[in-house]
Amino acid sequence: MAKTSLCDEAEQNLQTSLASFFKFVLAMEDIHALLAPMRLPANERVMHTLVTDPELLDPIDPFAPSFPMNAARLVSRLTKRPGGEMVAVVLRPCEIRALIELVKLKQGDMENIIIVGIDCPGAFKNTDYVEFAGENPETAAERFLAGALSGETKFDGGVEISAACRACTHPVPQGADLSIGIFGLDSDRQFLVSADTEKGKALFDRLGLSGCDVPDSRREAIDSLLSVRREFQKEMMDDIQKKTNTPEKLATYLSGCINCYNCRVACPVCYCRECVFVTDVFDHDPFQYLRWARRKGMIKMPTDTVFYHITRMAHISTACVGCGQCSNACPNDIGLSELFIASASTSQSAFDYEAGRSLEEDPPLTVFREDEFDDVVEVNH
Amino acid sequence: MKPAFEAGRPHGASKNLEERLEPVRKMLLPCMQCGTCSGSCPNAWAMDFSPRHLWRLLLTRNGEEIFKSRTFVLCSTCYSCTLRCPRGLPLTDAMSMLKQAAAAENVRMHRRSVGFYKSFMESVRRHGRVREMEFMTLYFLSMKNPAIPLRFTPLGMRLMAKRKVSFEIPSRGMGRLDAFFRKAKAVEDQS
Amino acid sequence: MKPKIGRALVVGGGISGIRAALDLAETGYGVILVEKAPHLGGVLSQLDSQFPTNHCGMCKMLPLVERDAGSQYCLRKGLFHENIDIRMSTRVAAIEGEAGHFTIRLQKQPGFVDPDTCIGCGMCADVCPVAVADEFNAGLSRRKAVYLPVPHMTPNTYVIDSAACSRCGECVDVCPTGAIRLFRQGRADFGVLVVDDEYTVRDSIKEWLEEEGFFVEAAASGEEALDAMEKQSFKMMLLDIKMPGMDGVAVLKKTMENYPEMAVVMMTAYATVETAVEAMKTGAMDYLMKPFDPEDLVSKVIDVYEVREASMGETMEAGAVIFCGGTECYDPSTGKNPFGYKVFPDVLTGLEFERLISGTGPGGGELVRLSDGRPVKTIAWVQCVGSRNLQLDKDYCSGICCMVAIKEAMLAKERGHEDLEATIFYMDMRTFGKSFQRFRERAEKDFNIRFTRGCVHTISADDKTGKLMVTYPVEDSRHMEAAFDMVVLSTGQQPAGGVDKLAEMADFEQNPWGFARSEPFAPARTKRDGIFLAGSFSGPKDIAESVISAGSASLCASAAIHAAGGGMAEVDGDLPEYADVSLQAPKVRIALCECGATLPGGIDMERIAADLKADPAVENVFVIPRLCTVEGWDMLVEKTKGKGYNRLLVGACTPYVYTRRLRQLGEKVMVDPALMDVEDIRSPAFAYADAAAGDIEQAMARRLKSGLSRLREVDPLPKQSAPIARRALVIGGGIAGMTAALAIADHGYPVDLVEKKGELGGNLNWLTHTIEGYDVRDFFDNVRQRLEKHPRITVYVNSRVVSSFGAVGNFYTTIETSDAPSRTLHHGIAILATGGNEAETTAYCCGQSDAVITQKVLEQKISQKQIDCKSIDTVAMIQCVDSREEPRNYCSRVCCTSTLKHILHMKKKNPDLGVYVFYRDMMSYGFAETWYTEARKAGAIFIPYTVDAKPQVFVGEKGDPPVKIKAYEPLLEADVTVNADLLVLATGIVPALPQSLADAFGAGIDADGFFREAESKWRPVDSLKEGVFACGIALSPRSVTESVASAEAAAQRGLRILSKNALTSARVTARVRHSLCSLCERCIDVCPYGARSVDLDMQKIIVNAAMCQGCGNCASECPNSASVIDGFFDGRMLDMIDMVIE
Amino acid sequence: MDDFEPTIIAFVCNWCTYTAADLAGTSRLSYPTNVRLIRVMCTGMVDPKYIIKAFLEGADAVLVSGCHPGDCHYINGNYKARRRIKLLKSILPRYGFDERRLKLTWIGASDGIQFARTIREMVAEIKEIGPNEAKHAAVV
Repeated sequence: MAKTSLCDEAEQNLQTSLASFFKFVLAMEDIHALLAPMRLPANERVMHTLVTDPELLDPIDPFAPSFPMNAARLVSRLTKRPGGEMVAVVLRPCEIRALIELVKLKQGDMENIIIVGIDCPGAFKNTDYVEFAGENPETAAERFLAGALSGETKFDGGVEISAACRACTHPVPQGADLSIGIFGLDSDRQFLVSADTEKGKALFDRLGLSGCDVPDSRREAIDSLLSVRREFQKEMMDDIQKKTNTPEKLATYLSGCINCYNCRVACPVCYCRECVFVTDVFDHDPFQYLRWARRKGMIKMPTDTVFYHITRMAHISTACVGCGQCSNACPNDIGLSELFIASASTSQSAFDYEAGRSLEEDPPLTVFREDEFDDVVEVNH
Repeated sequence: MKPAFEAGRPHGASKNLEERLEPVRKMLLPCMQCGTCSGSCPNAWAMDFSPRHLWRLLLTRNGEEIFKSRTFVLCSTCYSCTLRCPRGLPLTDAMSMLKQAAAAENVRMHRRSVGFYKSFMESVRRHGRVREMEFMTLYFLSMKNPAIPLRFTPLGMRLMAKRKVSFEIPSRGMGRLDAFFRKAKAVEDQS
Repeated sequence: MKPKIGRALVVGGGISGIRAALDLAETGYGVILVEKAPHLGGVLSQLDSQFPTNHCGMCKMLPLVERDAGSQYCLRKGLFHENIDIRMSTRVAAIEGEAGHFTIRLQKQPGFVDPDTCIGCGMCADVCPVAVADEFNAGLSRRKAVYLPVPHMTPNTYVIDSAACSRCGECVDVCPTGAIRLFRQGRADFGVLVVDDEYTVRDSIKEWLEEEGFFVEAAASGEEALDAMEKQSFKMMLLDIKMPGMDGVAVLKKTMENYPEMAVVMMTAYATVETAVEAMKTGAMDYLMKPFDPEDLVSKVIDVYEVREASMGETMEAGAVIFCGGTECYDPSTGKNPFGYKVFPDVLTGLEFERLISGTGPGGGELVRLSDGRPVKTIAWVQCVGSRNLQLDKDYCSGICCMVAIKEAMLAKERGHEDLEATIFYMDMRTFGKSFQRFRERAEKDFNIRFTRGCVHTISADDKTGKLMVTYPVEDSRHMEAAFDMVVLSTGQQPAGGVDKLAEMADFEQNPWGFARSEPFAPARTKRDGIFLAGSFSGPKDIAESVISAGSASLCASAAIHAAGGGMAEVDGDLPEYADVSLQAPKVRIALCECGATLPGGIDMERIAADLKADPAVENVFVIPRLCTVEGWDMLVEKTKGKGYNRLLVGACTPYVYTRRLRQLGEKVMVDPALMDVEDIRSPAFAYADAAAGDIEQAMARRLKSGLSRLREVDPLPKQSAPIARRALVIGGGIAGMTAALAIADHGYPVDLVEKKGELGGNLNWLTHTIEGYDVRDFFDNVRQRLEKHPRITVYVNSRVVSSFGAVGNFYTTIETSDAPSRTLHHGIAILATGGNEAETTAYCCGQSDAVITQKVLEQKISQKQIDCKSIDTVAMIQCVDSREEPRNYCSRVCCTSTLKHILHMKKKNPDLGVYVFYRDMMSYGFAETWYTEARKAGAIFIPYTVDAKPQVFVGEKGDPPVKIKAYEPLLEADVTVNADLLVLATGIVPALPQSLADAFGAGIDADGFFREAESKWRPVDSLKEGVFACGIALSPRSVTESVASAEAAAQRGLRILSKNALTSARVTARVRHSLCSLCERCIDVCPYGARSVDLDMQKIIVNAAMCQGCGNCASECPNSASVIDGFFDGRMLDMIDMVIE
Repeated sequence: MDDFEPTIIAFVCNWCTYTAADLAGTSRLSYPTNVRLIRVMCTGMVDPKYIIKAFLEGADAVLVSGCHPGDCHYINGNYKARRRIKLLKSILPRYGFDERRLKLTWIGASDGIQFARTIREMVAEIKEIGPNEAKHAAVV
């Protein structure tokens, strides 16, 4: 049973009470640092920041609709090799799920972190966030939550929650030690802290939080959000299916690709130190390009773009958490997250696997059973 | 179900019969109960125990049961079982030995068959071949039961009509087999 | 390559022969592998499927370390190893000398087709007018007199069946490469002089013999004959006796004076027979009486010719000889043939059945009735045909037929008609090997195969339905008749034909069953030192046991050669140093073989050459008319001598042939053979025989281009090699451990032997004698003394392994000895010989009464004379106690034999003792069957029971018999009660291999606690982790002798490694490109050999190059090609895909 | 298109299917020229990249064929290959690469007939489906 506590301080708003909560957390003797989204001093960008001094936590802003990168990659850096100290990390649900995938791939470790997950109403694309934050980044979260929690997806200035977020069916953190909930509460000042793991419960107790039941309104709010998102997800997938259901259409869809590989740099589960597509494997000789051009009459340059994206699907679609960072990173606005989310849904269901669901489930391609998947084998007797 | 045997205390037949069974048992020890004998026996359908069952009784020292059975009497000495036994056992010989044991010890149940055999041989001894009428007469006499000849009358009539049974007394073979019978007697007496 | 320190001869190229040859070759010996058939593989070349996978897997026998020395392709295609010299169609004619120094004469069968020139095109078979039954398909199909002995060999060359060949010569005319010489060179050199005064006689003889290819001269008189002999040399003379002038006898005398080697056959009329006989005293070899049949005369000449040829056979030396002659199948058409084999077409032998369902079989694998071609829906197997049969003088069990039948029934179920019903008729289902019992149950439960206990005695045909009627007894004495579409006879094994002759020639003995006799407790040894036995030559064996016995025999052979000082050194010279071309741009020279004129018309090699030249990496392309000829090869050498290129691609036929030759070529022209490759451009011409020339050309070009793309990327990397600790650790001091330790130490390598108890010996401490009557204690004393005196063996008693790390070549194992500090041993290999014990039980009132004891207790009581057999009346025994049912669902293999041993012992002491054995299936496999018969003859009564109706046991109160057993007797159809003085339980064996120990060495343990072999048939003593082996009971339940065999086999597997200074990687091996690696360790997860590990300090993935087998699973799992397989680099593979699509 | 001759890329394992293909050749079982064999040591060596590459270069079908379950020379490479094929079959059809164009079979060393038959059947099936669109389109 999870432990839950409602933080509701009448004289404070959400922002300030969160700041005091995290100050309290970082003040704990055995927590040496906190990694959380903060408004940077220039007051413009919200980035994950590694903080050791609790006094500097005032600009903490986890609910800002800014998602510049998937922080699972950052946690990977902090934990990939042994010797780290205990860090509390504040993560969105998709970041936690990506982290779980990375840990399975030995790119990170859970031992020295406490994951503080947050309810995620979504975020804007990077450029949209800058637009939305405008002159008042410190009120961006408040303005955003006011609309988002009541089901709005479009905001002033025509900015819209990113497609990946609108299609996300995991708005509530899973696998966190502590979770901070805002759905179904009075978001101006209330938030719910719950502890789901042994580690989380121990911290919960030491923080001296008092227990409470989860209000019914929360469940209802989450259900309604999920149903809207599922519907959008379906639409999105149908749409992408129509746009890419032949090789030629796929090529058209990806025609803007310039081999910049930003998408794979942004992707939290593309963990390779160097993508195979930039290694000597794809270091073609000039006559090879001409050979291809001759065979098909013409080829798009740079080459290997469709190849790259399908290969990336083969590599990571079973680990894809649908965070949308690929789209966010594309300089030519290719809707990559739509493509990958759709592909991930079929490949993960093929293996009855869900990225980020559990540390106990082995990545599908690292294991096998002797008796399985006879459906893909042609029988010839 | 009644226990078929209790080891150490087998349901043996009389001491004399047991003594006569012993050499048969020894002869058949390698039997592995495969049942080829039963399968190849043309008379098995008429037997109360299959040959395999009979040998099993023999090996498990159930002598009493053996002599209650008609199985060995029905052996027509065709040698199919001997030919086919994968253990190479002289099964037909074993059947004959059982017949002889029953005859020698005058086992009540087999008196009729013994009488049949004896009458047959007696006729052969006298004439060098079987003389059907005499054979029948001898057999009926040995049965000491006047009802029997009557029972066989219709069959006899039919056989006579087909000239399968003859009244003629052939004389050519008279005494010719005496030496043969003397030798057999001598061998029997010896053993 | 390492020096070869001696040579062994292996006779027989079946599985055990191949295994023995490989074992010795891998240890560094030279091996001559002699096979009388024209192909390797023995009977397994005909069997596609083996239990338990019901497929093949033979290739798993190939070398794992130093793989490059051997072939890297399916073993059915053939075998290549640089240390093995294979001689097909060859027999051993004589073995002289002694162990370590044998002189051996080999005799090659005359062959008509030159295998070096034959390209396997098959044009000869097309024109051959003679068709005979094909023995490869067990006679189910027909072949020509010129034929391929097996379809899957590579190179696959035709042979001529000399007996069937009509010598019509059609094939000679049509052979495009002139490979067929029906009248062989040898005969033309064999001059025959025919001397007769009658013209017609000498002329017709001349004609007959010339037809056979002999060189013949005729002389009309003695004088003429002597003249002719002066002018020319003759080997043989056919000499008429009665001639005007000088008569035959005078000519003979003169000839014998001048030409004593001449073979003279006198020709005589009836009147002068006595003279002819007299002439033989003078030196004539034989005489022929006129008038004679031409065939008699010709065959006499051929005989003389072949004897002479044979005497000229090759002579070689070898330090040891291993006979692996195998067995042959009983032919059910001989004798009484009660099953109508060859009378009813649908009655087959097992071998025929396997051919029938094989893809290379007569019907392409269709399971149909041979009588009318209708699908088989019901099929029966009849067990013990030609086995366990006293009438046929085969009082032994062939041991393999039960499992073979189960396998075949499963195959029938899988491949046959969907409604197919399979029934196996058996007497005892002998599932006595590891995992066999579960296999049987799978057959029963998952495959619905019916097992019917009963011996089929009659098979007849129902003319109306075309079905076979099978009659069999059911247990209640009734008989059943069932109809089947097909009946398969599980024919037994019998000694291979000619064992007696071989035994005489090589001076080894035969056992009472006609097989080669092995020595007590030394299954591979014969009475003659240096002559060893492997496989079923010494008694029926399944594949696993054959492989083990081959290991055991090669160990003995190795020891014999070693003891004799290593024998003839065949040290190879230094390896040539090739220039490093890794920094040069690839320049490929291409040689194309035109394959004589055998390619389909219209194919233009020059066109292909022009196409290839378009690639900038191609330096030059030239065409060679026929590479397989001497001239062709010389031309290749000539054309590759020039500089200007750094890689060579050859387009020819089968690439396998060229491995050895390319190495030679490399040395000659100083180009690294690793930078040469052969691409098969011949098979497109076969496969696409119907296609247009242009298409075939394209297909050939594509192959060459893919070869080109491969070669372009090849950079020969220096081989990695790691030094090893040439020391062995053996864990367990029972017979297996002691044997293994001695075997290794005798080869000069130190051995540490660790025993957990205070004394060595294990189960030998309580066993007294074997069923054959051999004294176990004497044997034990002998072994122990030798072991304790051995300078290279260190024994640690009261010790156990605490931990171990490392890999093959370098293990570091810590052992703890009571009352002593722990110590760490550095060793190259480990052998687990932890043995096992008799299982304990509480079943059947065991433990409640002194009258209920286990077999071990009985053996001990007998040896300690605590049982007086004369004072007891009745003993009962129950087999399979807690065995062959879950959770201990395996047969312990030794208990039935122990039971028989005890019966015979006690019956000997007290012939009147009543003995009753309750059993499920008597597992008296092999020659133990004879003891089963003996036990019956001694009067023991065997009563079968089933798991559902086990005997009930009651322990007696005062006054009652000590123990009472109630059971159902199925034949009497009655309950029986046995009142016994003693009840002996066969509780079977449990292993004593602790999980922690297995884990320490990375070895697997199976569900029952036994060592998990790398592969149950082909690698029966290996662990998947290289360098770790197991033997004895740790492996599976086995007898003392079987334990010795497995221990020797395990030692042999270890010696393979210890015999090397360092382990070197193979050409196709995985590497890690560390700068790309993200350390996700997925490659470690997928590596089946445990060859990969992560070094956390160095932050690197480490590949153990000796353990890596180059399967490439790591490479395809690695998302960014950080893990690569040499020779299969991703860039090259992608390029190749590109090339072939073009 | 009557004259459509599909191109089939077959990745065959060195131990089993390659031997079967050889056997089909030496047994002179003719099979269509459409197949292009690429020998790999093990089906477990077939990187998904290879298959994707083949399709993008215009292969009309890809066959991956190796040892039967339990027979893999490398113990279990074929099981891993099966998962990779499963993965690709869940991805490629989304983009118009018909699922039937990718086949995995187990063909043992002595199954020369099966090899020839598999190729024949595959060619016939692909002829029905028609050419891979990527063959001519500038999809790389």
